[in-house]
Amino acid sequence: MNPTTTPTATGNGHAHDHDHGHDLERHGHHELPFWRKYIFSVDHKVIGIQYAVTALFFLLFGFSLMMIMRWQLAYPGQPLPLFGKLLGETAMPGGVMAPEFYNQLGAMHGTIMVFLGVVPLAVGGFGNFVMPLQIGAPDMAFPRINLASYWIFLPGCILMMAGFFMPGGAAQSGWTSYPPLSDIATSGQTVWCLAMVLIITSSLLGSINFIVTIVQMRAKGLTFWRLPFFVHAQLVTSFLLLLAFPPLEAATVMQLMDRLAGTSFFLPSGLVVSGEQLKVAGGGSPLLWQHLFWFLAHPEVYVLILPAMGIVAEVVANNTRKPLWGYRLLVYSVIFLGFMSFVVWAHHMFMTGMGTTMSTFFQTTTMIISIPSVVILTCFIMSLYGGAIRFNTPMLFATAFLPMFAIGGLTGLPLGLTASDIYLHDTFYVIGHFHYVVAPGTLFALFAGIYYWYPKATGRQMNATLGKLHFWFSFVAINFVFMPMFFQGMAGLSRRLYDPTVYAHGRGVQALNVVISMGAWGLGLAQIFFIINFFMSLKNGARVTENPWNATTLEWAAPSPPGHGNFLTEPIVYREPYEYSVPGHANDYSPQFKAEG
Amino acid sequence: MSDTVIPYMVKPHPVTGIPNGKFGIWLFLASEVMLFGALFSSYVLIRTGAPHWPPEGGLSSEILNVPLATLNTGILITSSITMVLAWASCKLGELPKFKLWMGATILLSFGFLIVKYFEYSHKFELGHYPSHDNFYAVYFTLTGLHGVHILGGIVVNSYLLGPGSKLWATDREHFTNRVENAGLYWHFVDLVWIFLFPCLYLL
Amino acid sequence: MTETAQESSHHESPHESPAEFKKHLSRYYVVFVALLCLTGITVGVSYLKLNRPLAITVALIIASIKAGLVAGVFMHLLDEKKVIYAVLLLTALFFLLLMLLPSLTILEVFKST
Amino acid sequence: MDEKVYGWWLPPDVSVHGAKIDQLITVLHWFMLLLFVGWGAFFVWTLFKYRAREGHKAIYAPVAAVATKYIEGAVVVVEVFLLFGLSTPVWLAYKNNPPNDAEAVHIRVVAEQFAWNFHYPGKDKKFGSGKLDLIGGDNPLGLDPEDKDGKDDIVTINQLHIPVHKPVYVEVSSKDVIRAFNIPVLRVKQDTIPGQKIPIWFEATAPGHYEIACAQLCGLGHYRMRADVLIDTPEDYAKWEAENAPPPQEAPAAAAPDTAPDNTPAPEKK
Ligand code: HEA
Ligand code: HEA
Ligand code: CUA
Ligand SMILES: [Cu+2]
Repeated sequence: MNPTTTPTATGNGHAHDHDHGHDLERHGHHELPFWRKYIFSVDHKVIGIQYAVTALFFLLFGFSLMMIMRWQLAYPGQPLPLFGKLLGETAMPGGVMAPEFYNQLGAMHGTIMVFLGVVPLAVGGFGNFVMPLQIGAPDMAFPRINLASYWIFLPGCILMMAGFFMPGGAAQSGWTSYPPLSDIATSGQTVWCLAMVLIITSSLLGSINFIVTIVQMRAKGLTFWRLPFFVHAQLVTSFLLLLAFPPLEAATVMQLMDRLAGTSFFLPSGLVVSGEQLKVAGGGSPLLWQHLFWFLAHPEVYVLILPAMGIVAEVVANNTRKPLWGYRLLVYSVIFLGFMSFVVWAHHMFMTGMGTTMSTFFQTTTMIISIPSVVILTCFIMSLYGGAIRFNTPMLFATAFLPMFAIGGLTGLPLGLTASDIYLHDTFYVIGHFHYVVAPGTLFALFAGIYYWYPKATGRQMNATLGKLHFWFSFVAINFVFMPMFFQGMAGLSRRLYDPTVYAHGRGVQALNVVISMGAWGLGLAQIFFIINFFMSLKNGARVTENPWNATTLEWAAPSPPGHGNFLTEPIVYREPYEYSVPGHANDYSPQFKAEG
Repeated sequence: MSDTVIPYMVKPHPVTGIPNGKFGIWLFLASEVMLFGALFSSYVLIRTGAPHWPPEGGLSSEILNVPLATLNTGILITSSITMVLAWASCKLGELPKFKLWMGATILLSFGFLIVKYFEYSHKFELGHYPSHDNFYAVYFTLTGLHGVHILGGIVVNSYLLGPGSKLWATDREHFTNRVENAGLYWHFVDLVWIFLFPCLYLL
Repeated sequence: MTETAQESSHHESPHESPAEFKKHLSRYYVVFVALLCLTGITVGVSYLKLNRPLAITVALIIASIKAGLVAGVFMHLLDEKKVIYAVLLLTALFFLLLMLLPSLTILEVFKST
Repeated sequence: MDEKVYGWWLPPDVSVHGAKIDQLITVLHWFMLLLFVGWGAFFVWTLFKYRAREGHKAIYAPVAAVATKYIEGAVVVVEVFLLFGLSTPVWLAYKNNPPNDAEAVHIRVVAEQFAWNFHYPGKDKKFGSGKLDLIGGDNPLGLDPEDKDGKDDIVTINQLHIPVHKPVYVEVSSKDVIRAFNIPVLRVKQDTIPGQKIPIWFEATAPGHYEIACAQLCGLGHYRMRADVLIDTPEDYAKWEAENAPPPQEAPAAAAPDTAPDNTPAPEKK
């Protein structure tokens, strides 16, 4: 490759510098007004960045909610210093958190992290930005639908936030919003439902776009078995979103009907709330909601993890300088995983009084679904074996993903077996399980992705020292947050408890709560390295050429940052995605897009 | 808008054999299947769990207005064929005929909504709101959501009849594809009704 | 991208002349009439006041035939490309799961009560 | 209550079926630990051995990893064993073998925001029927005063007495929202679904005073929806039953919560 190519080359070549760090895109012949270029842009890269920035904001926000909650858990009933008074008398009377407010924080943390944070970043952000580049497409198949997708998503987010300002506060029935509790909750729940309808709709538009783009718009020579693993992961993810989200949309509509039109889809007859008979027709089923919710929400957890695995695959292949081990096996595994994720949902409902036939069915499918994960992890570890591993920042995060996901995944097994779930269901063990997969798992993979593709998006490298500080502090802190949760769960501590010291078994593990909270705040501090790095590098990061990591996939054929239309010349694909260290070649990498390799 | 050329916007992809739009609309319909699937599933569940259906006793055909619904079924079926003919006219290169058939489709859709309006208002006069019991809850939710889909169809079809038809002058094939896709959506809405009608009114 | 519809490819048979295409139109009318008849039949049957299980079976069979006609002919599913079949197959499968499993599970709960 | 019994791992188990659950949990965790440590060691060694350094090159050809196939195979085998060998039998026993009516103690549990009502059938072993309209402050279950089956019923709030070494058959339900009836030391957990009565059964193996927790978010008082469970010796249980049985001539208002043994001293037996 030719390192002298100007990093900012575009078709028309007037590569002048914006010094305000907004040079994410170059001008075309006809100058588009600012709002068309950066606000209502149809360019997948701009939309991807919009999604990513929105999502990062919400990750930070959702995390902040949790940092406030962690005070109450560590020091129940003590006034929160500094911020306590700022949050108002209803939420924190006298600076002490009210139980309602605790529940709001919990429900909103879950909702925000999942639907406004990780999915928009992993799919909306990385999917939009990277996927078209990796398949050599000039843009998404339906750029305007892509635009619509973001601009339906954003009002959804804003509406979700508006919940906090409703009388009675935001939704407080958990992110799972189980009726009848959610049906009779305050109006924050209505806002939650409406926001979910918008977010789901946006997500559906996005997934249609992704699938069509991946199937129809691959560059010449880019066959199915030459796609980067990240693209496979996005494809499966899109199918999950496409087919699993609509039932939740239907359920949300029914919950809205229950709340606004007085129907009883989820309300059985004969409810007595605070001594008063509830005046509804009744005859509904509270478990119906759970089925529809988990029909989405189980596939949803794979929506959280699959793009993360995709990112890890890219970063691992690039930094081990050897082909991914078991590439086809990986692809088969994610397809199987995606497929199976539709038939395990009721493992979240073992304790609802399920009969033996159905629970045996669901625990068996749950055990089956853990096998492809084992295979995937094995492939990743075997990919490391025999490599020449470069430990740069993205690689650190990607490497840490593996054992962290392993802990999260392994602790899924006792939950998936009905007998042990009797004891562990709805304890902090569950919280520990899924945070290991979503936080040091997915979140770390997403960090890896940010460090890895940042140069492509901005034309500049992020600072390596700050990156390593960010990694090591986060890595240590996050294990202090989530590891103790398993012990709390084992001791029988229920989740969603405003004051765990009410119970004797809670007092037994209260000391751990202090450790966890310290860990969480430490984790919060560690993010400062990242935030500084993120913004500083926009201006001060070292400029890069189009392929700073010496990578092989197509996104590295486009200029950094790519202009409108992405590629200077239509890319042609000559080989498999991860041809690193091919014997007999001068370079240790043979890009897909180079004929001679 | 931009100089980016999206491949297979109009021409079918050599491998899949279809253009982007058609693939997109089918994926959209797949998600719609799951949306209505969830509602039908809820209906089945609530119904099998109920001691009587409808809970207030009697038969659904006595509670709901079967003749009106039959009329509406006829209207929707007719609108489906006018929609097909509108698309066929495009294929045959006859824009005026397209406008005729498309206009008919839109009129029929309004007809459907008007009949629905009478049905609904009659129920409201009797004081039968969705909250009355789960039968009405299911009835209003399902037909309501279906009605929203009809409205969506009207919007799309009106666009194709009006401003959208300018595309005919520059790119006939593209326009024809759009009509076809709108048609697929419209037939799907018809198809949903084909199940709604017996499930809600007759059984 | 400015060819006319006549010369353009058509998904059923790429180079069909308008005259040939016109011939196919008749089947739309046939389906239309069939749909109307079937509607009449369902409504008619509903006046027979059959017992519930039978009535449900008959009505659902007729509805399925109608849906099949609409999907097969109006939506050209009888003659469609593989990708679309694949997507629909997947959807149909998950649709079935969605229809069956919640009811099965909850009814089992009721039974055990 | 003895705080020392609660540590950082499973609390003591005082139920008959609990040992099987504990066994599964223990075996599983050893298995998980083994996998994790095994893979982890290999992983760390790999990271070290194959770090990029001067003169070291990556190997292009995929290594033939036979061992991984065996490991994956072994994982499958172990999982099948866990599934059908350990988990399913426990669950089936837990769900399918209700104690026979004569010997079991029947109790109904009705949850509400935010308390647990326990309803005992009394001497006649028949539950009095309840009516929705009768539910009120002093009659949380809406027991019908006309019903003679209900005359000797005992109703308590937040205090569950059960005899040791005797099967207990509990039907849980809820008046308003979903909750979960959870007794960690008995390894019992069951969601309470409004509109349904879900049966569970268990047998305690040692007397003692423990806690019932609510394990499903049920509103702002979820955290304090705590109740005591008192596992009594047969004598104590009989005594308690006798003390709390409503006087035969009195109206069933005697079952009202104000006279319920809310603050009877908890018999501390160890
Ligand atoms: C990304 C998200 C994600 C992922 C991937 C998973 C993966 C799995 N989950 Fe988890 N889960 C959640 C997110 C996730 N989960 C969430 C959010 C909840 C709670 C929701 C709520 O109630 O609020 C939940 C809850 C949950 C429950 C319900 C618990 C309860 O409420 O009682 C169950 C039960 O079966 C379960 C099971 C599993 C299983 C079997 C897997 C399997 O797929 C895991 C398979 C993986 C492995 C088996 C690991 C393999 C390891 C190795 C091969 C070792 C290698 C070692 C080294 C590298 C060192 N999960
Ligand atoms: C994707 C999902 C996700 C993620 C990532 C997290 C991350 C975290 N979660 Fe959460 N959590 C949930 C999903 C998630 N959670 C769900 C679904 C629940 C259940 C809710 C319910 O009960 O209903 C829950 C519940 C939950 C509880 C239990 C509450 C209870 O039951 O009472 C706790 C307690 O400690 C907790 C803590 C944390 C912590 C400390 C993190 C940390 O790991 C957070 C780390 C975050 C970051 C490191 C932010 C990084 C971002 C930036 C630094 C932005 C930078 C910005 C720019 C550059 C612009 N979470
Ligand atoms: Cu009651 Cu939680
Ligand atoms: Cu799950």
